Amino acid sequence: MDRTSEDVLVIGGGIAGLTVALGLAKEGWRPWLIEKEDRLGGHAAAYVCKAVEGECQRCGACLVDLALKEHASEARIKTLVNAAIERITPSGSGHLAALETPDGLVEQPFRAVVLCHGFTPFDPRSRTNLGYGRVPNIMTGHELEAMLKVTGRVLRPSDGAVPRQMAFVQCVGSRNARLGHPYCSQVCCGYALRMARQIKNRLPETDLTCFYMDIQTYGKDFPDVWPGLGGEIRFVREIPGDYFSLEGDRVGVLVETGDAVEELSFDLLVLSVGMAPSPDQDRFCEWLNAPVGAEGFLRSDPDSGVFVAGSAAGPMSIVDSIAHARAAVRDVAGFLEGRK
Amino acid sequence: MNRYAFFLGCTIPARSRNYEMSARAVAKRLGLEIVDIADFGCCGFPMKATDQAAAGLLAARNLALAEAAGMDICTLCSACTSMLSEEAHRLAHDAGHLAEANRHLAGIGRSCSGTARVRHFARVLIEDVGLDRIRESITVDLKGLPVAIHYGCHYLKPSEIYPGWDDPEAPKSIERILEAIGARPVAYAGEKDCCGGAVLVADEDTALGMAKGKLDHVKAAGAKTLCVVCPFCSVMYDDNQKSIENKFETRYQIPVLFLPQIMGLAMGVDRKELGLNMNVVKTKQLTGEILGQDE
Amino acid sequence: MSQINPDEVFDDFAEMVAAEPGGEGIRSCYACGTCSAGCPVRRVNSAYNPRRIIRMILLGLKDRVLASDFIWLCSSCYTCQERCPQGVRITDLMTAVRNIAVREGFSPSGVAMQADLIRRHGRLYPLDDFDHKKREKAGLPPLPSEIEEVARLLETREK
Amino acid sequence: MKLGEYDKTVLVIGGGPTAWEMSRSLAQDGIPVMVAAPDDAERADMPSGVEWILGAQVTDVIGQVGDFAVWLKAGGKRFERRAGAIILALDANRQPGVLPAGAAFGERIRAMTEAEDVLFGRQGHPSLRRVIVLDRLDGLSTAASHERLLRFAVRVQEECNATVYVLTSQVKVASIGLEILYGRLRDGGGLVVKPDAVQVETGDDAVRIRFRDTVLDEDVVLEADMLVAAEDEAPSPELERLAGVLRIERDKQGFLQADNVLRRPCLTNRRGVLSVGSSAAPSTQWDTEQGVTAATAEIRELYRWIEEEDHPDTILYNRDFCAFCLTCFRVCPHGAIHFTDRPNFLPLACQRCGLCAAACPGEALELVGYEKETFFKTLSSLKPLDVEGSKRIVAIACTKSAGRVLNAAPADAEIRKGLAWVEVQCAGTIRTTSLLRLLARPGLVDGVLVLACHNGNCRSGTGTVVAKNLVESIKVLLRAIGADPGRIGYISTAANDEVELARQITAFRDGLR
Repeated sequence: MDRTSEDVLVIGGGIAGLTVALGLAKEGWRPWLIEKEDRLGGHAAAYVCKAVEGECQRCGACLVDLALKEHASEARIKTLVNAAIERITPSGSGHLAALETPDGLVEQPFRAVVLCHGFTPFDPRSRTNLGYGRVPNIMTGHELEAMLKVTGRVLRPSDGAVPRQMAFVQCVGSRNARLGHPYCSQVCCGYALRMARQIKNRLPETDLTCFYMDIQTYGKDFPDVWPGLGGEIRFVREIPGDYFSLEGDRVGVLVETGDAVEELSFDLLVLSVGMAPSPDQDRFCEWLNAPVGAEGFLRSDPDSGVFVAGSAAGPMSIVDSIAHARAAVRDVAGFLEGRK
Repeated sequence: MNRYAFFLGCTIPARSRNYEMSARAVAKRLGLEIVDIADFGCCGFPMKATDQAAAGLLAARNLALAEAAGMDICTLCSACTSMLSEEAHRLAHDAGHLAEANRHLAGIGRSCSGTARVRHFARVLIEDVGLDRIRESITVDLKGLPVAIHYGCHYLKPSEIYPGWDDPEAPKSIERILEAIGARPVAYAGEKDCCGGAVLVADEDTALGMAKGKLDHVKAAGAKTLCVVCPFCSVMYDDNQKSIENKFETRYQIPVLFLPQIMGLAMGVDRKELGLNMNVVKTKQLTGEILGQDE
Repeated sequence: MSQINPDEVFDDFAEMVAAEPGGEGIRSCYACGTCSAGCPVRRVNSAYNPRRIIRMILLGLKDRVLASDFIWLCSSCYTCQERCPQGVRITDLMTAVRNIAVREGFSPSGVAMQADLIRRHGRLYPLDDFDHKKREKAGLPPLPSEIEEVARLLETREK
Repeated sequence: MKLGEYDKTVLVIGGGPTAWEMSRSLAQDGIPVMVAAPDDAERADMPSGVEWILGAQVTDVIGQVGDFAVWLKAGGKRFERRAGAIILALDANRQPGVLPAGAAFGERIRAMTEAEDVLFGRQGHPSLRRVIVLDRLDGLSTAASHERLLRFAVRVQEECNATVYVLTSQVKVASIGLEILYGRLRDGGGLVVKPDAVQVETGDDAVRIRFRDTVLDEDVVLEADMLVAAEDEAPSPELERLAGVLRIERDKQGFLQADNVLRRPCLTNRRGVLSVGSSAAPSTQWDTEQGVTAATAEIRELYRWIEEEDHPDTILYNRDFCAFCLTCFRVCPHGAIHFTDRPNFLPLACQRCGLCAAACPGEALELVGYEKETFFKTLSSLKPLDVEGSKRIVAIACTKSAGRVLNAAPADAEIRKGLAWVEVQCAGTIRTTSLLRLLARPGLVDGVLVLACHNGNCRSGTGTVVAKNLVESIKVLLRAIGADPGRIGYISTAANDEVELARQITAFRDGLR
């Protein structure tokens, strides 16, 4: 079979899209990789290495850089950044995609489409009781990642001071029936506690508190890490009821203690926001009528050559996204070879 | 200009006539046509705890009356607002409930279709009159009178029965009205806290304790008056202020004014017409400062 | 130190509450604590603890809950209901529990009295001559002393 | 036995659902499959084109991807087969957690596997009013164990219509579908409690459990018809032996995949030896499905790589210097050395970490394309720095981490000031002599840095540790001869760790005398 003529459209240049494109290229196919931003790598490219004293914490963020390195030397992938999908319409046995690229509109038929458009971090503004955007020194986990990655330090947004008391609030936008998010975002315990360990290591004086419902097992090293974690971080199995600003731009929260309600305050409070379906999902859904799963993310429809890989299919870690994308490579290749 | 079925409920005509008087005075100045419907009865709220079905039925009856009169309802009491809005919401969204309600209303020769809209006086002011017209109606400069706002609960919540209305976690509506009439809303801790009115029946100590917390914060914030939009809240902060002072051996002397009373002052309405002499905590000094005279 | 014993557990109590309007969502509770932490009543009176009440109901502690004083402490401010991540209608749930309590013969005198006043007069505060004079003096329009139709409505319903 | 014949057959080790899924997936892709099933239970629904060897035990394996020689024991016979790849697909070994003191398994207290038989087995459902599911309370349950726990609890609710109480310390729902399953449990009347101080008493008519309800802040005593102990997804006991036979890494819990994100989802330290599902880690249904399908993709890719690319020698061997000491064989993390009358370096298995060359006491080995081509070239191209007072640092950088950071940094970046670097496939490649040669050029080289990957993120697994120890030993050496140990340094980093790497390189530079 002449593989060079078998075009596959891979939408999204995050870790899943990169993995799928690389896998298909290795199989000898000619995938097109479309990214709307001006760089590949997606969310994970903005995440920090969370190693503590030379010991990897298994967050997997660096795997994106490895994929990017591999991509740079893979000629069989046609990569378009700053490119938007205008529309996708059925054509014959495949799909006709109109791509808005920096060099103008391109119309190209594809036999298969792999949706790797990823997720969108939950926007805490949509739950005003969280005080985000209203109360100073409340930030999201993603903002903390970026801060650590770019500056290597943790500082209060309001005055650039080093936080002495810091708190993480888990499950923000996850495990939330009211928001229509009947799922655990899977990554938040991992990223929050890994960052917390790194911060504790760099700022031993800083007290860390973690408000949570259930701590999820993340990474193979969890059994080694978890038993000692209580010594580094104060775990409080309560979700705060109210968030407000106090003297010196400290963040106040009200917390149930069992026999009363206590007011606690912190220099910096981090909302461990979860994953929500990407806003792009609806368009792809409409164009390709891809099925939506119980959690509200997309599912593959192999019969019509529509595949979903990575966090477009549901909340998952970088490592799981890679697994999912590797699996998708096999399914896509199977489809192209005319095999179920 | 629309006409509104003016819903007073139980407490206001008997216990908070100053609220009714000031609201009528302000409505007149702003050209709001409010119509009294003699048959309006209890909104149902006080029956909710014992028998919510019966409570809903009382609300449905009032809604039926408004429908028959072909008018939307304008309320003053926040509890009435939520009870009536909640029932209106159910009647409009739950066909089975609508049928059930009509089955009972038929027994007194009435019926409803669930179309009557219910809004609080303050909401009508913002949505139908508009802040510009309110601004134009001002004749007295309040010189940035520092006012603490108590929004209360049922004025905003449950938010699902008030689509398109104020955010319960960060309300702004009354603030905007007060700014429009030249007062200065002052932020204070516990702004969103409940007055405790609904607990009064079950446990007076708890209720007074809740009201005390609010008065402490309001005093600390240096507000000259506390602005309310519900007679229950007024009962807690105004009528009970003395007993709170005695119980907790403290002193506030914070005049508690209904929103239309403050608006009336800015519109140059006479103290008596606004019922300001009926407020429990004396308001003379406050109005004196505002009007620059001593009556 | 009190202890909950097997004989206090009624397996169908949660079902009973879930069947009452407002109680439907009770089983969605994760016990995350958002409700109790934000509760303005609880800050003044620690006897009131919405999360604890929900847990008691889910455990089936029927008598403890229905005979308690604490179910009457909710100020129905809706703070918890607005915030519950699972969409449990906690304020409505308290109303549901109170209704059940009343039917099972537990209710504070004040609450019963209010309901009775409304049944008889159609108003919480019937207007007497004194009120009418006051209103007239204040230039307020006259209102009927009682709304007899309300009584009829409730009677026809109870039939 | 001899090597050198390419065979595409994949040997799948395991006899349960995972092995079945794995072989079906491979068979679908037209890849010949041979299953070595430890148990001898016949399976009716065997995928077609799959040779299923029952009661089989793998006793020895040599060779490399595309060319493995495998010895099997089955039916009392020992025989040899050939395979192109080997996939470990044994299911988890389910072990009940520890029961509270005083409680013992019996009629009313059962492990979950046993309870499943009793409740859903042929004899039909006994009528139950209340069932308590007791999970381990140390927070170390996994999404895998809770997927099973929740399925069980929901089934008890729906089929025995009993009230279910689940006692656990952390509800583990971090896998697709589990939160919804947890919702089904609650909607069905199930109650999840996170208790303290659990005690169990068994009576003839019921089992009583006493615990502290942390929400009520009160002790609760519940009575139930049955108490079921949840089970962990532990590694199959076979795995330890197989790890020895195949010379592959295990994680701390004993699963056949090192705790290293570079190995996920299905790789091991040996190319062509894969592990999937519960052989690799505690796995939910979703994990296993992804692992199995990803492994199939991996096999396809490997075979294509074998067929379409040429595979030159990776290690140059000088017999004259060889002491036949087996050091290279021992240190090779990838099982790429097959020892006959001499070490044979298997090009398809070698991952070019160079650990063997670095460890060889006689320097009889050399990693192709490294020492002469890059290391000495860089060294000879060094010119003294013209800038007054500036310090020259020569770094040997792992290409996967520091190499990538340095290449990405602009030429005038602080991090690159006075820095020359050599990229290596793995920091383990570095020889003592290379570093000493650098240190012996004080005029030209002020400081020497070894830039490796963080521990646990090393491709070869051990290269990082080897490099770190090497630097430590040289520091000792320098001290011994009265030289400045501060001239050599070790920094571990990652491709996305540029800020921290820059900080540490600057600190090292500032520390140079």
